[in-house]
Amino acid sequence: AADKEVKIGVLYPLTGGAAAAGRVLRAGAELAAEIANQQMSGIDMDMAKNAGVKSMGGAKIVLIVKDHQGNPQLGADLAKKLIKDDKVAGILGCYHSSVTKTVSAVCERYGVPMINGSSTSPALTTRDFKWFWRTTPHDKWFTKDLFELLIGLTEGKVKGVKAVPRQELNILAAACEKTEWGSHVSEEIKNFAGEYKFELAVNLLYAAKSPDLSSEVQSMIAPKPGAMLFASYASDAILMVKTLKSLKAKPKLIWGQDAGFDKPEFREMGADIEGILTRSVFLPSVARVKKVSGQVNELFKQKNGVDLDGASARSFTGLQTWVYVLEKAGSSDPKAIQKACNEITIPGDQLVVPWAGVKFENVGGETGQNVLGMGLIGQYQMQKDGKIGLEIVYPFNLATADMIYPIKGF
Amino acid sequence: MEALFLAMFKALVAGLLMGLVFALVALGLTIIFGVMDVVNFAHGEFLMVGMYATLLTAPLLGVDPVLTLPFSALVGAGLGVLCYHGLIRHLLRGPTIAQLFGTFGLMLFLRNLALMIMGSEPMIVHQGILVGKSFVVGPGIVLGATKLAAAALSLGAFWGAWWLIDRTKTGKALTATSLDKEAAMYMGISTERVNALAWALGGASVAVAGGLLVNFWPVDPNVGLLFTMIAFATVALGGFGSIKGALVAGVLIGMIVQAPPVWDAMLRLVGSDAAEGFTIHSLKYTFVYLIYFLIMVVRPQGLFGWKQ
Amino acid sequence: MEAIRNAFDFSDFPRLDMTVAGAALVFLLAFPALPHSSFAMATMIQFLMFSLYGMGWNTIGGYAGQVDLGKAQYVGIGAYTTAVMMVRWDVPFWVSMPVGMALAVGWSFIIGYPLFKLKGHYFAIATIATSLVLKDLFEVWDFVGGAKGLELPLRGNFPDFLYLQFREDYYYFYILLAMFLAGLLFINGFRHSRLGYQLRAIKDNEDVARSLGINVHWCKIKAYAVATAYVAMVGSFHACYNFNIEPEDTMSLDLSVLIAMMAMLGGAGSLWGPIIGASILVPMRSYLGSWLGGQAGLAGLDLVIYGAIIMLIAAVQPRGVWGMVEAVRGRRRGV
Amino acid sequence: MALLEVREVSKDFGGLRANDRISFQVGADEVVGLIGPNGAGKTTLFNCVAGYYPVSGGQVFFDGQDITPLKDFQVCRLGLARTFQIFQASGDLSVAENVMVGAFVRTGSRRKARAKAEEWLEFLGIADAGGLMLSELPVARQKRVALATALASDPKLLLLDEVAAGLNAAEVDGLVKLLTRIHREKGLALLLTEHVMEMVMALSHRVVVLESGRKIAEGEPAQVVKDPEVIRAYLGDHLVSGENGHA
Amino acid sequence: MLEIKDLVVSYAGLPVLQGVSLKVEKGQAVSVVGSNGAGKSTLLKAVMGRARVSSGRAVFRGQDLAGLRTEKIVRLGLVYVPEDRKLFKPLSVEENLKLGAFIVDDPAQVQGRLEYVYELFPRLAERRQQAAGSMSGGEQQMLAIGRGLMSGPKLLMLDEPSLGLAPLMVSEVFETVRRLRQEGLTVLLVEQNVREALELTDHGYILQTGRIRQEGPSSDLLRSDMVREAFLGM
Ligand SMILES: Nc1ncnc2c1ncn2[C@@H]1O[C@H](COP(=O)(O)OP(=O)(O)OP(=O)(O)O)[C@@H](O)[C@H]1O
Ligand SMILES: Nc1ncnc2c1ncn2[C@@H]1O[C@H](COP(=O)(O)OP(=O)(O)OP(=O)(O)O)[C@@H](O)[C@H]1O
Ligand SMILES: [Mg+2]
Ligand SMILES: [Mg+2]
Repeated sequence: AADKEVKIGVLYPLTGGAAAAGRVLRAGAELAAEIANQQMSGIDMDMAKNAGVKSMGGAKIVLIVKDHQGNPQLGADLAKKLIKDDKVAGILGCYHSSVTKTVSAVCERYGVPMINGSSTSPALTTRDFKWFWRTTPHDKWFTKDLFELLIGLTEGKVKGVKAVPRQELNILAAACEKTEWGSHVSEEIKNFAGEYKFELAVNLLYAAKSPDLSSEVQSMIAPKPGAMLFASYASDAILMVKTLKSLKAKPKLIWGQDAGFDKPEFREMGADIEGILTRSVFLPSVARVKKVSGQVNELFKQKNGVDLDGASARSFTGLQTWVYVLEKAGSSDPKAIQKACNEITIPGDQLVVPWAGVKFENVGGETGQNVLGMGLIGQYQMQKDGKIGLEIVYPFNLATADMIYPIKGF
Repeated sequence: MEALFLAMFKALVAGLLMGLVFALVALGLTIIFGVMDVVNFAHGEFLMVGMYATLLTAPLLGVDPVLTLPFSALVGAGLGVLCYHGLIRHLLRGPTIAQLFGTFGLMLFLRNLALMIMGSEPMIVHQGILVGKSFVVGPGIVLGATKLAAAALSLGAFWGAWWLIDRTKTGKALTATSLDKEAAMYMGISTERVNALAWALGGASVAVAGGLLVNFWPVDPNVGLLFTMIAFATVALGGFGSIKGALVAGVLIGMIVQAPPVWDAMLRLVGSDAAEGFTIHSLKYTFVYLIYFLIMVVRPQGLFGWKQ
Repeated sequence: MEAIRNAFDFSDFPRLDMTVAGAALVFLLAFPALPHSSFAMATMIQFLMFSLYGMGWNTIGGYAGQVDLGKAQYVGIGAYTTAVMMVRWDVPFWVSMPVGMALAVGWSFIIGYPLFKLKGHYFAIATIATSLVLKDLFEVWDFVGGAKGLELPLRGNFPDFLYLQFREDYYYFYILLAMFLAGLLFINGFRHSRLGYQLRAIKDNEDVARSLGINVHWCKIKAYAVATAYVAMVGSFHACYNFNIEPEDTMSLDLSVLIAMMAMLGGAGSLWGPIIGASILVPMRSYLGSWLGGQAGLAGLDLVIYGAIIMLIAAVQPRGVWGMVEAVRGRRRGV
Repeated sequence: MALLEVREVSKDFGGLRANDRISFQVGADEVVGLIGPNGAGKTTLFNCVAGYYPVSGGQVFFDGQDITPLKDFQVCRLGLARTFQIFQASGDLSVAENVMVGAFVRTGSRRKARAKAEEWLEFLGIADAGGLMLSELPVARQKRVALATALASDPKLLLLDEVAAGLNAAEVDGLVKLLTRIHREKGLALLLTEHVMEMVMALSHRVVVLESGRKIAEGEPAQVVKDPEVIRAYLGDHLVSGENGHA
Repeated sequence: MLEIKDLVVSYAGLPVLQGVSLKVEKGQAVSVVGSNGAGKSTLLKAVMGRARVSSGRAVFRGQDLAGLRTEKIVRLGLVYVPEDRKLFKPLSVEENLKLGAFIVDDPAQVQGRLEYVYELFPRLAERRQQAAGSMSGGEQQMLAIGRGLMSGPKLLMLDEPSLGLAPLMVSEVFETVRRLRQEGLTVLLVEQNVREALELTDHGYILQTGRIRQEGPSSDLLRSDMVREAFLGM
C-alpha cells in the first residue's frame, strides 16, 4: 500500500552557531529521502529505482526534522520526543559530537537504532553501544590521511610535485580549538606526529571564537614550521587566515581539518587561500571521477543553489544508509534493524562519497564504525573561471589536479 | 635571550594594538555605564549591527568600507536611541536586576533577528584599503592595517569622549545625570535627553568600531559574544564611568592576551623539554579574567573608578 | 524545632496563593499519570531543575540583592563531582551528590571571601569572571576529561536507583520533585530565619545592617553558600540525567544568566518568583523552539519572540511577574 | 568605671582632622549630650565610637573592654547601638520586620524577635505602622522606627544622631518624654547629638561641646550654655537673650 | 507669580494633598508650615512636576506648569532646594555650584554668582575643592542653598532649609533668606521651624493632613491660638 511510511527522526542544529551547517545537512538528508521515495531514472542508485522501501511494501521515508541548537540537553529531550511521541523507527544526526553523545545515550536506553553520518569524534564508537552506528570516517583517520600525504610528499608520490626533502617539512605547528572536537584532533596530531616521526614544535589549543588570534599565530611562526595544521570552525578559520596574512607567515603547507576550512564563506577569501589544504569526505571534483556523485550533485544544486559539500554529502549518505538498512531489515522493528545494520554491506558504487562502501564492524576497540569509509584531502586552487575551487590531492589515485607546493605564503 | 626580547617586543606592540581595539569596543559601554549605571548585555549586538551596516552598505554604495563608517555611526546612534526610549527607560523604574534581564532579552532579540535576516554564515569585507594590508616595521614586527586604523580611531575617539565629558557643557550634564538624576533635573538639565544622548553616543561609538573591525574580523550573528565579555571586563577594570580607565584597562588586557608567545619563547630558551606540552594559549582569556578578578579584589572600585 | 515550624509556615501568604500552590502541587504529583507527550515530560523536568536553580539563586540574588551571574561554575562542580566519582570509582549518585555539594560550598567560601569585597555591577561582572576562569581550567584539566567532557557509563539494568539510571523519565521526575519540595520548604524556612531577615536588611542598607550587629560580609558568604548548595545539587542530578557533561554545557555564561533569569523574571526576592519564572521561561523556550525552530526559514524566530517577551515583561514590570501580582493587589505582601 | 570611655580619640580625613584628641566618659546611667556647630565632628566621633570608622589615634572603652579595634557589628553585639543621621532605606522590609532585625542581635528565634519587635513598636507608639514599608512613612516616623530597631537590639548605650531634626516643638516634647521613659524604665545610657537645644537641655545630665574637632567645653547643661566660648561658637548671641533657634 | 489651585496628589491611592490652593506674589516671601507628614514637601514636588497630580493646577508667571518637565520649570526661573539636598556627592563644592548655574550661558554671570555665593557662605569658599558628600550636614545645607541661587531664580522654593543646622547656623540661614528677600527675590519657604518662618515671611499657610487649615499675613498667624497651640507649644 502506498500510504505506508517509515518515520526517521532527524536532529540537526538549525539555529545557533552551526545553523549554516544545519541547513545543508538537512538539505542532504531531504534529498536522499526524496530519491528513495520516488523512482528517479537519472540516478544510478538502487534506491532511486524504487519508490519507497520495497521490502516494506513501498513504505515511504518520512523525515521528522528537529533543531537541537547545538545543545546536548535539548538534543536528548527532542530524541525522547521523536522516539516516544513520534514513534520513529530510528534517528539520524546530530553533527555536533556532544549532542550525538547524549542523543545516542537516549537511543541506547530505549533500544532504538541511531545512525550517525557526520560526527567525527573518535570517542563515539568506543563506547560499546548496541544501537549506534557511524558511517563517516572519524578524525583519527583524517589525521592519519594528512600524515600519509606528508610522507607522500617526501617520497614524490604526490601528483605534480617532485620529492621534497624531509627537513623542509619536518617541523610542524598545530592550533586546534579548545572544544570536544578540537582537543581530539590535537591529540591525534600529536600521536601521529610521533608515529610518523615529525617534530611537532607547537601544538596549541586556543579558545574558540576568540576575538584575537595574533598571539597564537606569533607562537606558531616562531619555530619556522614547514606545515601548519588547524582545527577551527568558520569564523576562527577566516580570522586565522587573515591573521596569518597580516603577520606574513611563510609555511610551505597549510592544512585544515575540514569544518571552517570547507565553508563557502571561507572560499570567499579567494586568492588568499590558494594552496590551503583541507580534509573532506566530499568535494565537487569527485563528480569528475564518480558518475553517481555528479548526478546527485546536479540535483542538489538545482534545489539548493550550492554544491554538495562534506556536510551535505555525509548527511545524504547517512540517510541513504538508513534506507538500505530498512530495505534489508524489511521491517521497522528495532531488533531487525539492529541485525540489518550489523550485517549490511553497501557497495561503494552506490554512494556519492568516494568510499569503498558502508560496512559496520567491530575492530580495534571500536563498535559500529563503518570500516570502508575514506577521507579526502583537497586543495584550493584557482579554476579557469577565476573562481577558487577544491581539487583532490589525496588519496593519490583520485588526485584531480597537480598539487601546488610550496604555497606562495603571505 | 635575544629571541625572548624580540618576542616580548612583538607582544608589546601587538598587545598595544589589540588593547586599543578592545578599548574602542568598550568605549560605548563606558559611556552608557557611566551615565546611566546600566549594564548593557546587548553591547556586543550593537557591535554586530555596526559590522553588518558597513558590510552591507559598502558594496551598495560602491565605496570603500572605511567611508561607510559615518553611516554605521548613524545606525548605531539610532539603535541606541530606539533602545533607550523603547526599553531602557522603562527598566529604570525597577531594581538593577531589571536592566540585566531586560538587556539580556534585547541581546537575544537582536542576535536572532540578525540570524533570521543575515543567516549564520560569517561574512567579511573583501575589498577596501584596509583589507589584507600590513606593514613590516622591524624584524618580524608586522602591523596589520585594520588594527592600526582601529587603534588610531580608538585614540581619537577616547580623546573626543574625554573632551566632551570634561570640557563641554553637555559633558557636565552627562556627569550630573550619572550622579543623581533627580538633582540634575533640578539644575534644569533635561535628563531624558541626556540619557538618550548617552545611548546615541554609546551606540554610535560601538557601531563605528564594528564598521572598522569588519575589515578584518568576520561578522556573524554571534560575533557579539566574542567582544562583550572583554568589554565588560575592560569597563569594570577601568572603573565604571571612567573614560581614562577604559583606555588603560583595554591596553592592559591587550597586553595580557599577548603573553603566551612570550611564555613560549621563554620556555624555548629554558629548553625544549619544558616547552613540550605546556602551552598557555588556551588560557589567555582565563588570565584576563583572573587578573581582572585579582585587581578588583585589591581595588574594588576599579583602576580609576570613583563611583560605587 | 522552630526551624521546622518556620519551614512549614506559609501564614504570611493570602489564602488565594496557598490554594493556587496546592493545586499546582496536586498537578505536579499527578502529572506523570496524566496523558502527556514525552517532550512535555522532558520540559517538566527542565522546569523543576530550573526552579531549583532559581530558588538557590534567589537566596543570594533576591533576598540579599547581590546579582550573581556565575552560578554555572557550581553546576559544573556538582555535575563533575558526580560524573568523575561515577566514572572513576563507581560511586553512586546518593554519595557523590552530597560530596559535590560540599566541594561546591567549599569553593564558594574560597572565592566568596574576596568576591564580596565588590559591590553592585563590579560584583556581577566578577562573578562572571570567576565562573569563566573555572570553566577554562576544566577545559584543560585532563583528570575531568578536559574540553572533551565526561560520559557516564550506561550500567544497563534499568531502573537503577543507586546510580539514577532510568529508561523512563518519570523516575527522574519524581526524584526531582522530591528535591524540589524539600528545596521549597528549606527556602521557606530560610526566609523566616535570622539569616533571611538579616540578608534583607543588608539589601536595604548595608551600613544600617552592620550597625545592627550583622556581619555583612559573612552573611553574604553564607547566603552564597546556600545558593551554591542548591545549584550543585541540581548539577549532580544533571550529570546523571544527561549522561554526558562538558564544560561548555554545564559551566557556560548562558547557563549562569538563565539561572538568574528565572528568579529575576519571576520576581527576585520572593518565594514563588523563581518557580513562576521557570514555569514561564522553560516551557516557552522548549515549545517555541520545537514549533518554530524546526520550520524552514524560521530559524531564530523562536528566540526573537523569546527575547521580545523577556523585554516586554522587564519593561512592563521591572520587578518581574510577581511584581505584577503585587501591583494588582496594591501592596507588597509575603516575601 | 564608666560605661563608655573615649580616650584621646582622633580621626583624620586626608589633611582634615575631624576629631582631635577628644576624651570624655558616659556613665552607665547617664544621658550625655554632644553638641557643636555643623562640621564640628560629632557624627565622625559617633562613627569612631561605633566602630564604623577606624580611629586615627586614641582608644575607646566600652563596658570595661577596649573596643577600638572592633568592627561596628561587633560593637553592636556588645550592647552599643546607634542610629544614623542620614539614611536611606530602599524598602524591602516592613516596619515590624525592620525592628525584628534589631531583635535578632540577641536571639535566633523568629518568634522571640517578633514579640520583642511588637513590644518596642507598642512602646514607641508606632504599632499601627508595623505592616507598612519604611518608605511609606514620613521621615520623622522613619526615625522612630530606626530608634525602635536600635532599641530592640537590647543595648546598654544608645547613640542618637539628630533624631529630633525636622520635628516641631510639640513633637520634640513628645520625643523627650519618650526618651526619658526609655532611659528610666530600661536603664539605658544615652549619648545624643542634637541641634534642637530643648531636647539637649531637657534630657542631658552632662553636655560635651565640640568645635572644629576639638572639645571646647564639658559640664552641666545649664552651665555650658552660659559659657561664652560655647555661645560664640555654637549658640549665637540671641539665644542667650532668651530666644532659641527652635520655636 | 505662582498660583496653585485645588491641587490633589495621592500616592498609591492614598490622598496626600486634598485640594490645596496657594498664591505667591512677586517680591513676596511666603511660608508653608505644618507638622510632619502634612504634605509640605509633596506640595513643592508637585509644583516641580515630580509628583503625579491628579487634579488642580499650578501656574507660574502666567504659564500652566501641568505636563511640563522639571527642567523646563527650572528654566522658567522656579528653583527648588529639596529637603534631602540632592548634592552631587563625589563632585567638589565648586563643581556643584557651577552645575547650579547650568542654565546660565554667560560665563561672566556664572563667575559673578559664584563670588556672591562664596561671600554669602564663607565656609563654602574655604572648602571649594572638598567633595560635597564628605561635608557635614550643615555645610551641605549651605551648599544646597548656594547652588539654588546660582541660576538666578525668580522664585526660590526652600524645603526645610534649617533641617539639621546648628542654632547659630539656623539664624545665619534665616538671615540669608531675609537678605535674599530684601534683594528682591521671591521665596516660598517650607519650614518646621514655625516661629522663625512666620517672622521671616509676609504671608503664611498652615498645612495639615493635606489641606490648608489657615492662611493669612504671617503676623496674624503668629498670634492665632491654633498656631500657638499646635506648633509653638504654648
Ligand atoms: N513616595 C511615597 N510613597 C508613598 N507615600 C509617600 C511618598 N512620599 C510621601 N508619602 C507620604 O505622603 C505624606 C506627605 O509627605 P511629605 O513628605 O509631603 O510631608 P512633609 O509635610 O514634607 O513632612 P516632613 O515634615 O516630614 O518633611 C506622608 O504621609 C508620607 O508618608
Ligand atoms: N568621609 C569624609 N571624608 C572627608 N571629610 C569628612 C568625611 N566625613 C566628614 N568629613 C568632614 O569632617 C568634618 C566633621 O564632619 P561631621 O559629619 O562629623 O560633622 P557634624 O559635627 O556631625 O556636623 P553636623 O552637625 O552638620 O552633622 C566636616 O568638616 C566634614 O566635612
Ligand atoms: Mg552630623
Ligand atoms: Mg518634607
